[in-house]
Amino acid sequence: MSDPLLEISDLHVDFNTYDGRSKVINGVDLHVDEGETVAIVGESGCGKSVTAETIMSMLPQPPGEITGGELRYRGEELLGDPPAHKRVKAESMGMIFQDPMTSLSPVFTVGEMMRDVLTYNGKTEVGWLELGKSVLGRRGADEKAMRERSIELLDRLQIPDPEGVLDRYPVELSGGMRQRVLIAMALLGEPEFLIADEPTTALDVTVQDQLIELLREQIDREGLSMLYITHNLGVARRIADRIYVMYAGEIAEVGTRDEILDEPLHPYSRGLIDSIPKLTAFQREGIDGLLPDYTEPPQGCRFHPRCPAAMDGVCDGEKPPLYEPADGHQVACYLYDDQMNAQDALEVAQTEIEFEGGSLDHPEVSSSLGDETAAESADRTEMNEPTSGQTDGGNR
Amino acid sequence: AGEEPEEGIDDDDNGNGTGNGNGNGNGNGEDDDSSLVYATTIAPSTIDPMGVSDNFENIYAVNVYDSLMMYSDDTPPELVDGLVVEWDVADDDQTYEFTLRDDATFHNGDPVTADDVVYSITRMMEMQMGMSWMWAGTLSPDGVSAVDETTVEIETDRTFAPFIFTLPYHPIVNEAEVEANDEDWLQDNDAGSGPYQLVEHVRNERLVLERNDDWWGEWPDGGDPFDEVVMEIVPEEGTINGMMGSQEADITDEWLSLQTYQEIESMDHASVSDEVTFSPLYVFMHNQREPLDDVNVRKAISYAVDYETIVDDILEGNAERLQGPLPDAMWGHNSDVTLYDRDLDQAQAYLDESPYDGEDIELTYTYVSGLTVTENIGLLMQTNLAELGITLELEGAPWTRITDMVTDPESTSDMHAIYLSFSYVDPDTFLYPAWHSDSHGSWESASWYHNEQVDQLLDDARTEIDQDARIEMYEEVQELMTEDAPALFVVNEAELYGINNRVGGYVDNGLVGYSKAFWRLYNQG
Amino acid sequence: MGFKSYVLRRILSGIPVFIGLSMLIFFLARVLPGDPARLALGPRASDEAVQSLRDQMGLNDPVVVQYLNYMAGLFQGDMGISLTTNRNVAADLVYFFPATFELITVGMTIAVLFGVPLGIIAGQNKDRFEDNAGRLFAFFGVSMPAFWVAILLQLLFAFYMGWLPATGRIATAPPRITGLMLVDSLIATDFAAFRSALAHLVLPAFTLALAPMADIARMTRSSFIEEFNKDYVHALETSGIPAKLIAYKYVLKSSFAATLTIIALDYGFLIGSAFLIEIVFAWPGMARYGVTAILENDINAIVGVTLVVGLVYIIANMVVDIMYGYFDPRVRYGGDE
Amino acid sequence: MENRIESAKRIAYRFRQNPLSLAGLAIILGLVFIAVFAPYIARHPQDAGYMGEPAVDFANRFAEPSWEHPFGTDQAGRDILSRVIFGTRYSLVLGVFVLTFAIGIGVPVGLVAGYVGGALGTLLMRITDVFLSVPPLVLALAVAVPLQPSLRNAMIAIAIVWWPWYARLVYGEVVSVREEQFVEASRGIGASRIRIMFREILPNVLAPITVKFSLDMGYAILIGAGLGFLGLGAQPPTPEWGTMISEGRVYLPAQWWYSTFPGLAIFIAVLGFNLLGDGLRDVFDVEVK
Amino acid sequence: MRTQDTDTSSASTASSGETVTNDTASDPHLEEDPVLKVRDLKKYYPITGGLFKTKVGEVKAVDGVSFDVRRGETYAIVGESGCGKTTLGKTIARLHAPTSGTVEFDGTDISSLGERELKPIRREIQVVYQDPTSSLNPRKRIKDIVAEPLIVHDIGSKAERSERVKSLLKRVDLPVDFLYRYPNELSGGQKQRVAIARALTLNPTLLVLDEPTSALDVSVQAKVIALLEELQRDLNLSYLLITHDLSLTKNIADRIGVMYLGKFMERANAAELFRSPQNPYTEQLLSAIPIVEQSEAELKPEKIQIRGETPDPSDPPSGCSFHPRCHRAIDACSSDEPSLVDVGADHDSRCLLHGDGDDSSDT
Ligand SMILES: Nc1ncnc2c1ncn2[C@@H]1O[C@H](COP(=O)(O)OP(=O)(O)OP(=O)(O)O)[C@@H](O)[C@H]1O
Ligand SMILES: Nc1ncnc2c1ncn2[C@@H]1O[C@H](COP(=O)(O)OP(=O)(O)OP(=O)(O)O)[C@@H](O)[C@H]1O
Ligand SMILES: [Mg+2]
Ligand SMILES: [Mg+2]
Repeated sequence: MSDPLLEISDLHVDFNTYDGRSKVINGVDLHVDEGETVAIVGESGCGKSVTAETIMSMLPQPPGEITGGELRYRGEELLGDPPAHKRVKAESMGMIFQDPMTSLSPVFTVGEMMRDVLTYNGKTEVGWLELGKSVLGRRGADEKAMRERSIELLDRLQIPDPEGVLDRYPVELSGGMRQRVLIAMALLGEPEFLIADEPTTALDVTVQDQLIELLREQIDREGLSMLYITHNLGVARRIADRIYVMYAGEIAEVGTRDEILDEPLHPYSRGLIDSIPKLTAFQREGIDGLLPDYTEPPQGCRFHPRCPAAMDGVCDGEKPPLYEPADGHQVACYLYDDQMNAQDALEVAQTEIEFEGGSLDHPEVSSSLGDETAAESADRTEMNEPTSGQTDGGNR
Repeated sequence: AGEEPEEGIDDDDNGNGTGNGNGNGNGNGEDDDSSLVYATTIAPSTIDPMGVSDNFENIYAVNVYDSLMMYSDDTPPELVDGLVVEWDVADDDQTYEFTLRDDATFHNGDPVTADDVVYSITRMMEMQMGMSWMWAGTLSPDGVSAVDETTVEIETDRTFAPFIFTLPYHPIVNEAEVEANDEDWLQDNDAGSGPYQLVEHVRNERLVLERNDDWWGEWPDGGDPFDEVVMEIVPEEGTINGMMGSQEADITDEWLSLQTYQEIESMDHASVSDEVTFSPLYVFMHNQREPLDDVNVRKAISYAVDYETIVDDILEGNAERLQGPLPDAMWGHNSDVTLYDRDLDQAQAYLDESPYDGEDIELTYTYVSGLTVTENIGLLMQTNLAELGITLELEGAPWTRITDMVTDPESTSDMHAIYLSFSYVDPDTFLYPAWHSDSHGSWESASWYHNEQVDQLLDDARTEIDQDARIEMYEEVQELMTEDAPALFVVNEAELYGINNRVGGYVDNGLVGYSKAFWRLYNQG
Repeated sequence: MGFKSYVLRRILSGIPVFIGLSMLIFFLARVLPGDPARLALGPRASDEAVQSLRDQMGLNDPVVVQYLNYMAGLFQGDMGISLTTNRNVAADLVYFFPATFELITVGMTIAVLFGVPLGIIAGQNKDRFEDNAGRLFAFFGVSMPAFWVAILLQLLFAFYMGWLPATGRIATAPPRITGLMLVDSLIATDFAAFRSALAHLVLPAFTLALAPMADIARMTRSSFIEEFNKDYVHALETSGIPAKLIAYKYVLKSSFAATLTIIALDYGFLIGSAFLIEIVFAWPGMARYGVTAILENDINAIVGVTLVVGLVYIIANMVVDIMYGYFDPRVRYGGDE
Repeated sequence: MENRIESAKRIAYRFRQNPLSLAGLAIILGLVFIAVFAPYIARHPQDAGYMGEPAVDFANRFAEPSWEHPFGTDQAGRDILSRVIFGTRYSLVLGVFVLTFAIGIGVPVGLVAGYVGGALGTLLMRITDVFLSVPPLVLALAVAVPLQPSLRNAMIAIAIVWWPWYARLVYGEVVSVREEQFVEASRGIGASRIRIMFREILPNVLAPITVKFSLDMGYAILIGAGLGFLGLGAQPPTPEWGTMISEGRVYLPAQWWYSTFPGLAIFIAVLGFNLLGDGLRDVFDVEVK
Repeated sequence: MRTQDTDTSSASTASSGETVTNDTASDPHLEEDPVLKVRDLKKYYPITGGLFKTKVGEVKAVDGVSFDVRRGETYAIVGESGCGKTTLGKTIARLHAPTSGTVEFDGTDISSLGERELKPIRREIQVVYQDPTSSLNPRKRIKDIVAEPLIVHDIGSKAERSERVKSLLKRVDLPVDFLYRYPNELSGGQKQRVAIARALTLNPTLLVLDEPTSALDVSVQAKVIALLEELQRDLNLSYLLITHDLSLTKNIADRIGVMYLGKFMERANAAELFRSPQNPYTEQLLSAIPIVEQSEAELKPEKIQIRGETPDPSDPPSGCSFHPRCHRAIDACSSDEPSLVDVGADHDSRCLLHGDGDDSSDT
């Protein structure tokens, strides 16, 4: 296998806060291959954005501090070399942000911003004279070409009246439109690697659906690689080739889309997926407890205090290594300690979890389809049982 | 004299100050010596001669306009002829006849005629502004007529002995010129015949006067008179100080603080004139309110105040005790009346005679806010009266509020520190408005003093033309009043003016306007 | 909503405020003690003279009638006669206003020209020496009483050093055209006068500028920092736009919009300080005229000065709001309140 | 309670982040101490009119700063340091009075205008706008004139000028808090308007009010001193700082100490409140004008 | 939840056939004696603008909505952002006064009651909001937040109130030592539990749940929903659930109203709606759901190409307001306004394709 496009190994990021030093990212390994779309999923606060910020060198420092690890882009190590990082970022990377409301400068027109991206993309320095001209809104000779290029791109993103949009301010656009403009801005610089941090979370399902579609198209068309951050597993399914499940600053599990979503190995991934209301069924248990306090993270597996399958003396010892029960499907959980294959491991895990937690009542993973009525009746019986004792308020 | 200021940053701007007349656009700025700068913190509200009222305005008026009579620079001042060469009063004591001099011309060249005099008096009485109150009830336009080119007859409405002493404050204007222009014209131009003429008026900044070579009067013989006089309005005292230091200013006004005068005094090239003339300071006591309605209390207080400290420390010696109600620069002053001095035993004795205990007495002392001397006197009196057990509260109030307060005995404060000013050189000017019951309700009569005998004497003195008889009456009034002690006759303050040593001929006789008779000054180098 | 409509609405909205202000001031002035007629005529005037003047001044009419008459007069440039100058207050204001206007304009210009770059420098060097020094300066600037600074500067630069004139406006005035000495001297090509006017302006204008400068620097700094943390900065960065361009084009424009509001506020502060500063520097302007009027209960002048100050401030706010609308289109669209 | 301590710690932490605000706090505590114990601190309390005991010593006028009179003496021979010390009382009282009054009027007006809204709210805010359309010092001057100059009247004048600032601040805050769902939730429970305004909304706008209070203390002291300086505030012999500067200005430049030290006192007091206010602004994370 | 016999729906499908519904008492879709009876409810917001802030138009946020909520059932309202869901909920809870139409609660028309007469009703209808952070006063302790309804309605002594608050906390599975905490010391899920406890304080009959879980993480969301279900069962609560999560409604709602620009596009029994969505808009919504497990794909309609976004509600398209985005639009859609048409038992839909809705009364 050739080198991955982007590779993070053993990344550690700390934050200094008033109640101490929080070790947020704790040894993350991650790679994105050429032409691949990779998703990071996980609950709010698990460190997805911090990872992205590290890659884009926009981590606020202080309070953030990268305490270890490497970040290689096309084999070039960037963390120790800020100028190179800056250059690579300007030349090859692009980013789409979560909040379309705040990710566009409110005081310039869409056209002005796009023009600047086209004019200055890749340049790291700009003279004062040039700056003055730009501030005064002087148009270059290639103004027309740029405008056409912008219009073409907006058009490709199915923005109605792209000409008109160029002369408008972001306030005059709807959320979906702004998000498209953001995507257009990110694509304008012709990056080869794109990070998208929850770009569709704020949008309606229908709009979200359209945007994902569009993004997919553009990615394929340009042959881009992408790191897509989301907490919506459904979205991850639609866009990603591979998925990283992140928990409390650690990678819990990684595998192909189908491996993760249909055959999750890590108890956390399984709890997460089960918690989602699905057309087929809906487990109402969720996961007990809260994300740990980063200033005093649990020893060993950071998930173990909430894990129904936690093993005393094992899980609270060392941080679990990544096991690879199936090729490419890695999981950081001691349940997979022996070198068994995925199917067996799953079964073991199944019984373990049932044994320990008693409530993780998951339908057969391998069976393709749950019978709807069966699922429903399961629901009903489930409901009739007392649900007391379930609380996510276990932060005591 | 005339040396360059030590710290000029450039030729046109001599160090501190709102510039100066030297570089002015009149073209004669090169010759420093011929220009006199009078620097003042006060700005005129009007320079219409019939509107002028305060000292600055009157300085302007007497220098630019002639009047029928003038005052000499003696102390006490004497009446001298102005535009008049001869005057007479008929037996009815009311009809005056004035013969005008024939060589007087206005600044535009017109001769000064009897018609101009009639017009001026009429204008004054119709406008009802400025000094016109002096002649209220005495003069009406009907009584004034031109007998011929140079003769004016004035019949007063009543016998008013001080009348002739008021005339130096009646400027004569050029009828033709005033009539030909609108009301405002006199604010930027003059229509006078006086020794100086107005060449520039920059509002709130300066008035520039130029010597009138055609003036009928005499110029001083000790040296060259000043060709130009700049009345520079410098609201900041500190600036005036600086200007005196750098010799940009020659004469200051009388409103500066003692400290500034001290500094001027210490300058090699300047000194301070400190004549004690007509600035009596009284602390009025409310004669109609308890406990001050008791003469014993008033006397007790009169004996308690430490006048020595007032004269020596607060005023740094620039004052004399006031003996009775009249300053002794005024003719008719009675130098035999009691001079109250600090005597605590006396004070206590008088207090004992009254039904009051010192501890019972609480008084309010009101002074004009901003007048530090009166404030300091209040502070001192606090300490002095405390020795009798009397509590004194100080209250500063703006002048307009004080004039309001004293219109009614209810709102009049227990004690008011007020300077009386004179208008015409006649004891009447001080005595009638302050102590006659008919005058109650004005700022000059804040003690609400009432004594039938005094009232009668003051009335009689007004209708008696004979000077000696009048003096007798006034002396009696002073005696009676000193006994009544209706007010603290505190001090007669020196009016201080900073003046450059090069200015010769300067005499302060304490007269409004006439104390700055520029035509009597000269450059003595 | 278009920009034009926004501008128009903003301008129209100033009118009721001005009318309200005129009422407030007018009725406030009517409760002044002391009879303006008597004040005008001096303490020795006769009662008849006072009464006839009262009639003439309309002081015997009901207050509402007086107000309406006043407003009617106002539109014809008649603001009543000043008791201290005996001139129409309108004429006085025309005479005195340019001096104050020149002073506050130069003051504000200094404040903006120094305050904004100071703020940017501090903001770009957050928590470093430049920033700490800037913050300290800002605190000192807003905490020093203007009239005290004026006295100190006067002591230092005028009295002890003798470098600059202590008071006044100019040595020799050029012919009056605009009433602004800097302009008039240039029109007259009298460079000596220009230098003199400038020399006289330095201390008062700097004194006046100090507090707003500090405030503007503080505001620029914080809005600059705040803007820098906004998502769009990162978005632009990742789009490959050079940092300098982001800082001085994008961030500056946004943060300047925020600074503008403080500028409007400081403008009011500055006009207020002028009332103190003009006294100390004997600056022959409207503010000193106003203080004199206040000390002498000169009603018409007080009303006139306060109205003009209010009007200037209202207009300044309007201009700033319109600029704000220009800089930040959100204001135009989000529009109201 | 534990959480109380926790949040106090949080505040203390943020406060400590900013040593300048600690300095501000120290200055203000110092001022309060000086104000309270002025008679014991000042060497010549009677020079400041303490206990109504008049004490003037004209023989010792204008003594230069010395060990006996570190700030020199004034034109009546009074110890300027003692007067400056007593002046602390007037400035603090002025500030507290003005702001208490301003908050007492402005906060309810802002609450009503912001929450009740409607014609009443519009009217209130229009009135507020009118007051805000003149710079505070200028309006305070205009208001002070008919009241006659005195410290009390200066305080009243400034207070009258000040309340609209609080009305506007509170109005702005209320308008944003009003949209918060807990306000609606309270309404949904059936809570009365008064209850919602004072029990739900008010606690949430206290932070900006507190910050503004601190910043405005400085500003009010400045304006009070400005009025005193123009002769419209405290009258001599009250040892109010602005008034003292105004008195001393007459004696410049020779008696430079007369105006300089009271000015320094104003500067320090205002600086203290500004530093503290700025620290509070960081702690509460609010922006007020 | 799912208390009624599911079979009735299939039984009545045949009988009602294609008849056009009427939003009156005779409408078979609308039951007798429901807890909540909403008829032709409208809520318009004025739009002001221009120089003098005059009214220049209005947003028809809720534009003629009728439905019933039965005792103990969960009625879900789904639709895209800005379609008027929240407005509908708030108008029903009388946080807004309706522009027209009626809201009958337990037989009383509450649509025009004044604040005083409303007070007793307020005890019966409670709202749980989307954002747990903003719906709790950050300056109050949990105990005061939960006790507030008791204080407002002046119920019980201090001790009784405190008892009640404790039992409520227990009821929503929160530890008692949370009593003295402030909201910012709680996690999102915990805050939402507090909000629910507050809503339960007065023993309400109907809870309006406005996206109660959409601000929460999935694992937390599941538990909150479980709690809500449990409470409903134990306390016989009726729920009006507002959400945009179709998968969620499938799992917990009894009946569903699909809303678009202030109007219902489709109303149906939950199972029925997912089994055979009739309205093109519902189809689009379903098709756009991102699915997690492969197995779900079977339950989704064919992938439909979706275009456009929700139009500006102040200027809705003519005819059928959905037609510009509709994949089945015909010419008539841009001019004719469809009305709700009965398309099955307890199921109606608003689309011209169902035949003409000429005599519909819900216009
Ligand atoms: N600037 C910062 N200062 C202090 N702590 C931070 C900072 N940025 C992030 N953190 C902490 O790092 C942790 C992870 O944050 P991050 O933003 O990466 O979460 P996330 O997975 O992106 O969550 P979400 O889905 O809510 O966006 C959080 O606990 C957060 O408090
Ligand atoms: N107070 C209001 N004044 C004016 N218009 C309003 C108001 N509240 C809501 N609207 C408008 O009414 C329409 C419906 O709003 P509503 O909040 O009910 O939608 P929603 O379906 O709840 O949306 P979301 O899913 O985003 O919460 C929107 O266009 C909104 O802009
Ligand atoms: Mg994130
Ligand atoms: Mg909503």
